[in-house]
Amino acid sequence: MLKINKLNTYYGESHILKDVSLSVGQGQVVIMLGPNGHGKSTLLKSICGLVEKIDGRILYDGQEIAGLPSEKIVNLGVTYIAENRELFPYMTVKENLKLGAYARSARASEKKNMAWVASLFPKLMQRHNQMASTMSGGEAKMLAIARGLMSDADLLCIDEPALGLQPSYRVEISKIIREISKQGKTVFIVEQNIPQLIEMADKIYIMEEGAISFEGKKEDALNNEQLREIFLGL
Amino acid sequence: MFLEIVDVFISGLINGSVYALMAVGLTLVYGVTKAFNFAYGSFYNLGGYFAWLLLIPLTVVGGYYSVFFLAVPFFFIVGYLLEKVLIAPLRKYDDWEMKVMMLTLGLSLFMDFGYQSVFGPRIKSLPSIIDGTVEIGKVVLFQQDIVIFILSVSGMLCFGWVLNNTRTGMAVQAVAQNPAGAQIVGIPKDFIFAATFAISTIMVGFGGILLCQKNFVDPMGSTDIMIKAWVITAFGGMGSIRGSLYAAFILGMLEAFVGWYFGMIHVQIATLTLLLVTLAIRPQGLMGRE
Amino acid sequence: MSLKRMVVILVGFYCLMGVMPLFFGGTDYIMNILIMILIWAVVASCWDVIMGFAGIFSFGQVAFYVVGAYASAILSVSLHVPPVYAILLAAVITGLFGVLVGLPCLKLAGPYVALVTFAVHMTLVPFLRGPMGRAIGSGGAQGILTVPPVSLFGMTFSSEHLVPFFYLTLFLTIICTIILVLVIKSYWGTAFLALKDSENFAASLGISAFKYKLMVFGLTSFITGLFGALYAHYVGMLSTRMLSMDVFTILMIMIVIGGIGKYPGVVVGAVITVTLNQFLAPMGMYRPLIMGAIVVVLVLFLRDGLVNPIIRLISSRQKAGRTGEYLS
Amino acid sequence: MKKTGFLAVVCAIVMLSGVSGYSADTIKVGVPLAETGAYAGSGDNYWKGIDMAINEINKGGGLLGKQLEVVRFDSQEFAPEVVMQGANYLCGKMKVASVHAGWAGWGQDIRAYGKYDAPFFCDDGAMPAVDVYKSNPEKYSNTYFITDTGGDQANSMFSMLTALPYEYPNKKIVIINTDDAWGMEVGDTLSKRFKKIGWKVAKRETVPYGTNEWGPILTKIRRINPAIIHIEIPSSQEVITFFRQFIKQPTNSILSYGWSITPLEVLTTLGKDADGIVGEMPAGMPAPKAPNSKSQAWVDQYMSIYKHPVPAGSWIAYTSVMAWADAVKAVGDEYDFKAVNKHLKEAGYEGLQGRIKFGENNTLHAQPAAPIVHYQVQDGKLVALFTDPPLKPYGDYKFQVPRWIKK
Amino acid sequence: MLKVDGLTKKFGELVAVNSLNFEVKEGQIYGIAGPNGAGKSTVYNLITGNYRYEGRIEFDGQDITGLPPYRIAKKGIARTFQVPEIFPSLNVQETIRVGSRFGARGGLDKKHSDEVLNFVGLEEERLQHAGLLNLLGKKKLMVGAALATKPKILMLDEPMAGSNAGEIADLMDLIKKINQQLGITVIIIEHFMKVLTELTETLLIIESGRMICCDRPEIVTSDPRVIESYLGDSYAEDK
Repeated sequence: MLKINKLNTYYGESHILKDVSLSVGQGQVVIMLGPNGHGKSTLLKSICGLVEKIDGRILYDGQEIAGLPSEKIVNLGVTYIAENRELFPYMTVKENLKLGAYARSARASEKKNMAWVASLFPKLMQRHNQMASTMSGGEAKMLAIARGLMSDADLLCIDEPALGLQPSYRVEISKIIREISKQGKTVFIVEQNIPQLIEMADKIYIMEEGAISFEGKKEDALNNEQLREIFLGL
Repeated sequence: MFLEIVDVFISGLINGSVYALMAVGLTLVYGVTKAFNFAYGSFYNLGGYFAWLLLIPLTVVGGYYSVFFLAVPFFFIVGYLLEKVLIAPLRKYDDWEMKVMMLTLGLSLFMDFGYQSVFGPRIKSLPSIIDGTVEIGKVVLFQQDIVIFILSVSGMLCFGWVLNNTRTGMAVQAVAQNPAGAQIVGIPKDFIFAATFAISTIMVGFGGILLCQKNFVDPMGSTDIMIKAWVITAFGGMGSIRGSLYAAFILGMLEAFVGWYFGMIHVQIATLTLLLVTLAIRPQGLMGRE
Repeated sequence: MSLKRMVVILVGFYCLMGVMPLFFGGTDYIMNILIMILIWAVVASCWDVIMGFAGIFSFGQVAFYVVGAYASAILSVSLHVPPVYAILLAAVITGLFGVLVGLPCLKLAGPYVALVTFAVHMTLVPFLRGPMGRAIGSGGAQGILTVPPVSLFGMTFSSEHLVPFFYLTLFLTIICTIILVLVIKSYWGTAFLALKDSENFAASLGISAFKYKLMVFGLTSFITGLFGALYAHYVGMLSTRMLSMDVFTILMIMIVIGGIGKYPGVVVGAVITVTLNQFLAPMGMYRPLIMGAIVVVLVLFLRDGLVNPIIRLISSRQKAGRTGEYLS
Repeated sequence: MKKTGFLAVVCAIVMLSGVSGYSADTIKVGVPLAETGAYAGSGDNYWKGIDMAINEINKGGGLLGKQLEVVRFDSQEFAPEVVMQGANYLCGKMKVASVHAGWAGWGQDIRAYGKYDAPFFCDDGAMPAVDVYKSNPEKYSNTYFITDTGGDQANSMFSMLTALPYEYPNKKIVIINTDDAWGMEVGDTLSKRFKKIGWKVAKRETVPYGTNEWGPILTKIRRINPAIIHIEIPSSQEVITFFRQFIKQPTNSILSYGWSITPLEVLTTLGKDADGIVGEMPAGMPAPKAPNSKSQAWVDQYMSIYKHPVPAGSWIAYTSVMAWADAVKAVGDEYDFKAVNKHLKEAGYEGLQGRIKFGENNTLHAQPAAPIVHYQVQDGKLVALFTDPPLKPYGDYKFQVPRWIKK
Repeated sequence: MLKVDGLTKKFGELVAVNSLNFEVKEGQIYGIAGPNGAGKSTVYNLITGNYRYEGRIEFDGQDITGLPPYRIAKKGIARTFQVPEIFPSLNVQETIRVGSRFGARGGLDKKHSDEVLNFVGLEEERLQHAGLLNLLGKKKLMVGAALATKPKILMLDEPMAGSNAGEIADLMDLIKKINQQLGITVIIIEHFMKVLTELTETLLIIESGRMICCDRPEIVTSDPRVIESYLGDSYAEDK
């Protein structure tokens, strides 16, 4: 589904990602762990065409997407769900969702997806006329995920879905991600330490200082004392 | 006395519609791209010269119909290129807003004196779209003013409708509110930037054609237009279309009534004082967001 | 730029300027240009300090200049204050005016400051031309035509006696330059840089954004007003045409050529711009055309202005690593 | 970097000094005019007259056997600094033998060019400029005002308006003038004169340039219904828009445009619509038939070159170049400024309409050889009704009551 | 030392901090924890005067309610930021000196600045551009500049975020040193429970701007309310 080969990314003068290679299989849930500020978000942004200077290969469904503009990548079925949500603050929930289906590839299935999203986030739909800027952190995060789903993407790149949320929301988000995965979508999550999410991972990567320092099954990670302590927050 | 006030009120309405026409493009561009276009007045004049060139030396068939028809692609291309060639490359600097102001200031100088060297320093007049007056009771109106009023108000309403009810309009708003978010959902941000410039250039070009046929094509008039548009935009709230519509009519009325009651010489200072006070109290303007 | 290099450049520049009258003392045309270079160099430097160092997008520089000029002219014409005192008073008035304009700007973010200050600029035109201006002695649209020359120690400094006036200007220029360099290179300058980089962090270390921003408004408008006043007594006549976009743009070109925040690049920018403007003047309408094109090209292609790449080229042997001369 | 600064300064000096190619076989004539900006239109009018004169002299073998060479300078919108630069450039650097400016500001120009001795012809036409001259007549003795002052022109307008063969329905006048020295001067003089003979100045409005929306003022005018509306705005746009908005609901008023009738665009834009408006031109050329065949030949020549009627300033700018050339010829040395000035002042010049002489304050006061001409627009053309002084009807041309006045 | 009384902050309808009371004693290391968005950083911003608020804050016996940030800094309260804020156009030494020049006692103290530089372990990078430091370096620089102001109290905002085990140990040593050697009171916001339990004497847990509990760390971490609201089920299971 997604194959990355020797990806390097730069912000101005600083070299963020260093020779990152990884792969995400169809229908899998892959989680990348690692401390903040070590390039996890940059990796997702690079995949989704939101970083200007990248070097390396990113293959999605066998097609090279490195360097494509973000709108093309969205059209191919890859969506980024941002850590800081990036909602449209002066639009209602419904308008935000509608714009989630802006990509040409998503327009046909807009109605279907809207219904799906409504069933996943019943609370959100109760307040579909509320301005995004007036929502609390947890609700906004839900909306961001819901908006991402509207794009009809097959690969969802979710950046810190549960960061800073109360446990009740974390549980809910874990459930939703499980639901998404059941629908056959591929999910690539970047996280710090959410046990509930790690539970469902098919594969775990750990990134430190812009490079992959661990790749393996969740059992391996859980059995590794050092990793447990530092990254899994256990 | 009552009749007089009605007269002044109508004068204010007409002023307001003219100002709305002047300012809406500037507001739009600022709202979406956060680029302040100091060369705005020069594009207004470009509209005037465009119409003059087609109507007088080229005597195009179809008169104003052809002018308006041809203006759409012409100004779209001009505005699009302007953004792509001059503004977009600046975005990579962190003080790009400043640089845009500087660049467009230089551009306006270049364009204004470009007109002078090509068309000469004298003003040019355009044939009027429509002549004659309409009498409603004792009030006499120019048909020309009515046309401008209707076109400008309906243009604004129509534009507002497009912005709020079409997919593209929503995309434009999305970019205005959160460019990064827009990119995430697959809105081609750079294209929207350029397209917004193009649309605003079409609007200012139309404004130029309409107002220059009422008044004149004045090669030096662009600074005045820029300042007027600027005052309205800042007063109404940078980037708020509705705000500038209100501001245009408030200022139009203010001008008419101050001019009538206190004398024309006080108009400019009254307008600018109002602006300064507004900015000091509410820097984001009437309807602007922080 | 290191203090040493800055001083070397400025000393070199002023020495060169200082000997100019030996060659051109008799040519009014060139003396006038040299005087205007000095005046504009300081005014543009002030703009560079407020915009480039303090990071405040003030568009009010020409307004401060004009306020200084008019204040001094009105004081000396209507109230018969001797020009020397009028100039100083005008500078103080402009300084206060700057603080007044600065106050609402402190709360505002980048482009809004430009809006407010430019609104002040625009308001000055109808104010000075209109009845209110006439009431305080601005002479309305006609302006003030009889600003008396400066007399000091029995000598008259005016456009009739260019060489003495040149040295008076040079003297004031050097003093103001020293003040500006001290400001840039002292803890003031560091505070500006810190505030520009991160206002939060700066405040958490005890730097008052309010105080320093207000001070920079006050100081730059004081100096600008001083030179505005000097200019008024130099040309002997004033009109609101000084507020035209042309003057504004020319001042801006100096900064664009010199590079924003690259002091003393702006001084060289002033030399080039004033000269170029003079050189192009006989070309009539092609002058502003060319000036406009220059701005577009420079902003588009030269991020640091014209001067700094040249400096870098010349001193390419030295690696551009700054040493810790601040606060030392 | 020291080198850079040095290089910049050296470049500057080379640039500055390089351009003055000094050649002795031509006589340089300085022409500082507004080529850009708001006054570029009037600058163009003067330039056409000056250019015509210079071409004529050069075709006729030049002056003292040398060709005239024009050095132009764009005085933009007469910012003091620019005016001074112009003087320094033309007189100081290019060492021109005379300076022919048109409208060049409100006195700045007198001070700037007074520093030098080359004859300086200007058309400031406003009292502040004359006041500068009066402050030091010795120093400014090289200055020549080629038209009368605004006050005297206004006096002439007053005489004409009261002499019109027309019975005013009431004694109310509305005066609208610009906020500059010229407009204020004319407005003040007119309102003083009219008040003196018992008229009421029902409204006196000072407007800034760029006023194109006249609704509020016209509303008041309609209520007043004055016998005369006088407009004094030396810029074409404002007066054209005023007329267009006035005519849609006119009052029974004589429209007196004063000098505002002269900008070229007023008639080319309004055409026959403007029929009935009256106005004046100082140091003008009566039309449509010139007073003598010599003048008529000149007018024909002008029209064949520029394809439009003679606007204000062209003829007198032409004449001042000729007057200067005449003085130089008489003196025999273009750089003997003292003698040239003396000749100009004492002998005057035999112009197309007679011998002109500079009078008090070096001003070319209205005189039979350079009269103030009062026109009315008839059939889309300026038709001279009176010349002044002395105020007398011109030719067989008759005043027509404007069509909008209802009996 | 620092006494917070009835601290309340509303952003529009959102109540970010809700009548919070706590007191930090001199010489303590005081911990604040809670889920993201609980209002921890807002509490810092209120104490340092970045926003207006309701309630009262007392420092060293003085009422500092409503003072602007720079005045509070001069009183002797220094802080760091969660996302490193530094001055990219200054170098390390200059940054530290800015702290010294504008800080609590006023006037540049070069000797002290150099000591601070050594203390945080940046003496080798003293002439390096602050923008080119790595994350750890930037954090140390922030701490250094804060120390250069000669504070009485140092407020650290998630100092460990984004650090690996070695770096965390490093930073913990530094914090201990600051507290013990320099005698500076420290408040620390942190997610890593381990860090808090090891360092702090008192631990305050807040959620949605409200205090849940405030006591010695070992007591706090066994409080069922805390486990439920903040640490989550897995923590309890693990225990």
